[in-house]
Amino acid sequence: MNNVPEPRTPPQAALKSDRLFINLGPQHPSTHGVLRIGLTIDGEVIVKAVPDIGYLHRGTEKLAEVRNYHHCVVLTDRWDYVAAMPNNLVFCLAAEKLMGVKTTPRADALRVIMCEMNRIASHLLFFGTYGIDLGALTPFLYAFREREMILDLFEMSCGARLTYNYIRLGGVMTDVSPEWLKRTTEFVEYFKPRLDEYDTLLTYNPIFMNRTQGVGIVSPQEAVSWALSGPNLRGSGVNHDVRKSDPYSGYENYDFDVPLGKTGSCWDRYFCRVQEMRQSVRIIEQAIAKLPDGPFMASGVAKIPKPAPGEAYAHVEGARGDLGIYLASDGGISPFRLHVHAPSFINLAMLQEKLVGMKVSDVIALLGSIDIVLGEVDR
Amino acid sequence: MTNDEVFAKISAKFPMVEKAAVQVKDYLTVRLSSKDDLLPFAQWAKDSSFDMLETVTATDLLGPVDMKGYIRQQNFNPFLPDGATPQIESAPTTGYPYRPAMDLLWVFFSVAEKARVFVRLELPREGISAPSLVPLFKSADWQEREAFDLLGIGFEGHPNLTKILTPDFTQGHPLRKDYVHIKDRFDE
Amino acid sequence: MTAKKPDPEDKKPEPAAAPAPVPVPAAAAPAPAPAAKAAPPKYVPPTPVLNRGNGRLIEDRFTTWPTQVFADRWSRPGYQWGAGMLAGILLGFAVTSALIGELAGWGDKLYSLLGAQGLPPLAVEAIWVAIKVILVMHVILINGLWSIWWERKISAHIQTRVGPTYAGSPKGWNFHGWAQTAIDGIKLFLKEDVTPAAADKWVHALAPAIVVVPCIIAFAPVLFGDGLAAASLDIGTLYIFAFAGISVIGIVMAGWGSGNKYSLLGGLRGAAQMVSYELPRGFSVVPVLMFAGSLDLQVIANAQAGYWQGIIPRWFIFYPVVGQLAFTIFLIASVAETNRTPFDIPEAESELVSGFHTEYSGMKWSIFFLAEYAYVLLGSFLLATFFLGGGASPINAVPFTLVPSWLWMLGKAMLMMFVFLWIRWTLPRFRVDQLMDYCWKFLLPWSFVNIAFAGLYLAFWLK
Amino acid sequence: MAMILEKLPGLTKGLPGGELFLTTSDYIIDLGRRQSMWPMTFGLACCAIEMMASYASRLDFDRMGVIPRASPRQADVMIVAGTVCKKMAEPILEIYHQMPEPRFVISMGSCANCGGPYYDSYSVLKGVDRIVPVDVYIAGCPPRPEALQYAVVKLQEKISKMSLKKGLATVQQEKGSRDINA
Repeated sequence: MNNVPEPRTPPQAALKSDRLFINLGPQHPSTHGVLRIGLTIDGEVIVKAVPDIGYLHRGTEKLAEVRNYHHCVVLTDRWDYVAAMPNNLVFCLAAEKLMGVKTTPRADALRVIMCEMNRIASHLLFFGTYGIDLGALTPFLYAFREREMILDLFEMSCGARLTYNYIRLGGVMTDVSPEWLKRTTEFVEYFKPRLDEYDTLLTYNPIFMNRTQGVGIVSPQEAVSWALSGPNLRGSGVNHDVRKSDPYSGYENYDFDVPLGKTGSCWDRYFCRVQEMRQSVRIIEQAIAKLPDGPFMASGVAKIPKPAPGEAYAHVEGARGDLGIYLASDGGISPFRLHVHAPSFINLAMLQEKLVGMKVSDVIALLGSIDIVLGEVDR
Repeated sequence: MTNDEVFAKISAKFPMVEKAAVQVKDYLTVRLSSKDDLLPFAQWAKDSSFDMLETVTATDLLGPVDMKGYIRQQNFNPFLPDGATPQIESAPTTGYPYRPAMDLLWVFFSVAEKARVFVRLELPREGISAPSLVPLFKSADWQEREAFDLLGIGFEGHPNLTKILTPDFTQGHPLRKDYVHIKDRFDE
Repeated sequence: MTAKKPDPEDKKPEPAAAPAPVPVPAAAAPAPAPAAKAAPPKYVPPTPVLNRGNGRLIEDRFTTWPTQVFADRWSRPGYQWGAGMLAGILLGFAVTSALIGELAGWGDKLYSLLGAQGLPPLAVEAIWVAIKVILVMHVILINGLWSIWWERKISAHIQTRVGPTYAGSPKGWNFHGWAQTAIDGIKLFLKEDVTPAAADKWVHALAPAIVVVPCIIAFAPVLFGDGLAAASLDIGTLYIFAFAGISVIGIVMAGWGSGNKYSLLGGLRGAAQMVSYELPRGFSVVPVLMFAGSLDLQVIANAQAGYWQGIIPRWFIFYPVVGQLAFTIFLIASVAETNRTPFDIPEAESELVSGFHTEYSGMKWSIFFLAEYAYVLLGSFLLATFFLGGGASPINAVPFTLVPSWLWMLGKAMLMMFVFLWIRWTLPRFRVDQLMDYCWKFLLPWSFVNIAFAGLYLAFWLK
Repeated sequence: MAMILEKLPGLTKGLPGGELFLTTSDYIIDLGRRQSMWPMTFGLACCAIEMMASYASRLDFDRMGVIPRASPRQADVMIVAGTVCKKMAEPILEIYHQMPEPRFVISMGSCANCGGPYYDSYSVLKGVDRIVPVDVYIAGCPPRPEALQYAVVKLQEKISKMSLKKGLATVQQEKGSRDINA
């Protein structure tokens, strides 16, 4: 009995492995602003992801309670600063509903043109930065070349490049000149072949397709459960576009398609945006062709509006999705409550679940394809 | 589906749910009688094609907002005449029923039917809490955290009800009407 | 379209139209030679723009594109000096690389000359080696000045920009920003050198040296022209691959020693990538070695002499299928070895901030940069030697065959370097697993197949 | 290197041609710092988009030798582009301390200058100069990209006034950053 040697225990944990916690942000080249994601990684694979937002929380909803309705339009510009026109528009639509103001046909058409141009500008920025995220630096420069032209047009119409404050309560700030319309038509003609260029440069690039196809797949059921909107929802194949389902500003008069994705991968979301630019171009062409004459501002908007107590909700298809505003009035000069249904905020929420099991490189691919703007996430 | 059709469906299932007195313009607004109705209603909504929870938020009905919640300084603009007040101050309006309560709002949307229903529930401000919809709708997660952070509404059953937008050192819930800003190390 | 700003590149006068290199003051009458050609368009100041707000004149220098103001820039002495400086850098690059070889040819003479002074043979040897080492190091340093500037200009022109323009400017010596790299160097030299608190001090400090030293050593047998190499080694190819492979240790050290998680990830990725891509890189050259029958770079270059039908050069790249396949695999693997896009996952800016050199500042960081470009140069010279016939002329006709071999070599290497830069600024980045798949499942099998093809060629065609 | 530079004025004090040496050194040092300013890729809010526009094709910051660096260790200038919220203040201070000397700060836009439209917000820092010393302020909401480039030109002018005798630091740098935990 004593001669039997004790069984030798095998060397345990010869290779000790540990998990690594890395902070992606708040200052990181590809978080598109000041988002922070706490990633726990095992090798290159993510086991836990905790997004941390609020680094750009400016308290706009509270500030709106001591601004009058015209002042609030200024605040709206700075939520989604990449596409500020839809922000202006949605606030004005909500406030007009409260006040019972009816806009003129010309103002509606101008709003549509501006919003669609801003959608193109925003998607161009997405196109460029998504290229940078995936390592291709050149598309960014090409995208900005065209974006600058759109910004020039905005500058010509309202004087600002980024925060326009162009769409006002009851209409728009000022009418556009015939010269502006001519130049916009020229731009549209210039822009159409550029989209094919982008496709050859990035969309059908094999490396790019490898990086994005089959990555970050969101099923239609998940997309609805996360309440995604905009290209993120349509990339999963769910046909929902506010411009079609709940038309505003005369969108029902224009003929356009809603591009849908097939698999819900990053590439589908990207492709939806690229296709949306083509549709926006179509809308702009139609709107310019049948731009009605008449006043650009409805009469009867007070300098300091005091809408009767009530509640209104308006939503538009912004560049990032279904941008809605819930506005309550107590009869005073300021909104009693302003709530923003911010698509970026809601789209971003899926990150914590979708990131698990992905590779570190895919974090960037997924985050870029959601196309967030932190100003809208944090408000 | 028109608003009336939706309401007919709702009232067939939930007779105690009634149309709200103040309707959100152009949309169907219903008011729950108590917070026990919320979970059955949400379950029904999910099963009957209202499968997207768009919004979770609330309105504080206490009164006009307290100016102590803002960091206002004296206006140093030398071009303004003495005593000019370019900044708007909050003021109560006569006739609006201010009351110590919060009006919670859920918005359900049917992707298939393109119909939208606004669900309201008024609860007293003290120790306010409502059932969480996270088990049913994933989108409720961050929105309920936001409502907790900014309005101080507790959501029972939420897996991770923590601050989301404001920094750790911010005390209080800024969107409450009686929020008073306590100076932190970044305000001199 | 919109308010048109003149594209500076369209309006640029041809460099050939430059006046004589003698500095001519701007205001002086044009020299006789340019007078015969069409006079350069005179700069006409734009019509003054008034500020609508206050009625004052808006200065035209804020409303015009800078190059428009300097439309007659070639007549400015500073511009000529700047162009001269840039040409100097390029010439120095060429001459240094040529001198290495010339000295190799003069070795016997110098040897006997030094020996005649009564020096012991060991000292003669030491002096001789020191001269060559200094020359090789100059290749790398001048390459840094040249290729970084070149990359910035090429990337700018690919991206519809103009790139560095003002560097060297206070006296107007700003020929296309020729001094940009030098000025960056001055700044980096004077920057604070940060060693993070969490870093392993010695590993952190040694890593740049371990990256750059093997690179310099690997340049010893590199062929700069016909018979022009600092050291003519029988096993030159193997020697270069062996030493170039050491740099990966430096990258892992940089990643580990920085005490930063991004650096660690970058260093590990770099190690995996570079070790993997060594294999297809090595195996893709095997057909070349089989055809040439030697590892000596000079023998490989000589094996490509001559022309088929007197027209097509017998370069290995023109060997049907095998040559092109080997060239492509070697090019791709070389790009991967230098950690450049699309294979820049170790320093992937959008994922890992700056990868393994995230925590490096100042001079240490610039040494990493220097090494990267030195490897690009090494890859270019190897490509030119292995596949593009070394110093041989591509056209079998008199004016071309008389051009010195080192000039052909340099031209081919620069062409290859342009390909490197071109790839970098066009393609997106691979993912880590795709990168590995690409190496092990695509490049490596095909390089094996290529060796088999080469064997068939040797058996049936080349005999 | 910085230590050697600090000692230079003392070393060359009595030497013949010492003044000339110092001026020449100043010129070369300032040339390096002036024409090779690498900012952090560091965007906060709206102004970041205009900052990106100034790197892009039309306005091409690379002409001035300004190329963005992702790592603070390799950066010289921090462009604070956008609203600085209180939650973001500490990371900004950390990034500032991670940058090697000499470092400069450009405050871009009204928000970073003084709070801008959020002057009475509970969560916005009223000016980034409360935590880090700022060299150049740019007004605007957001400023145009041209304004940012003009700010870089102004910073270049400021740098060209730095000299070894004065210790190679701008007034703002001597002021240092604020200890927010104090």
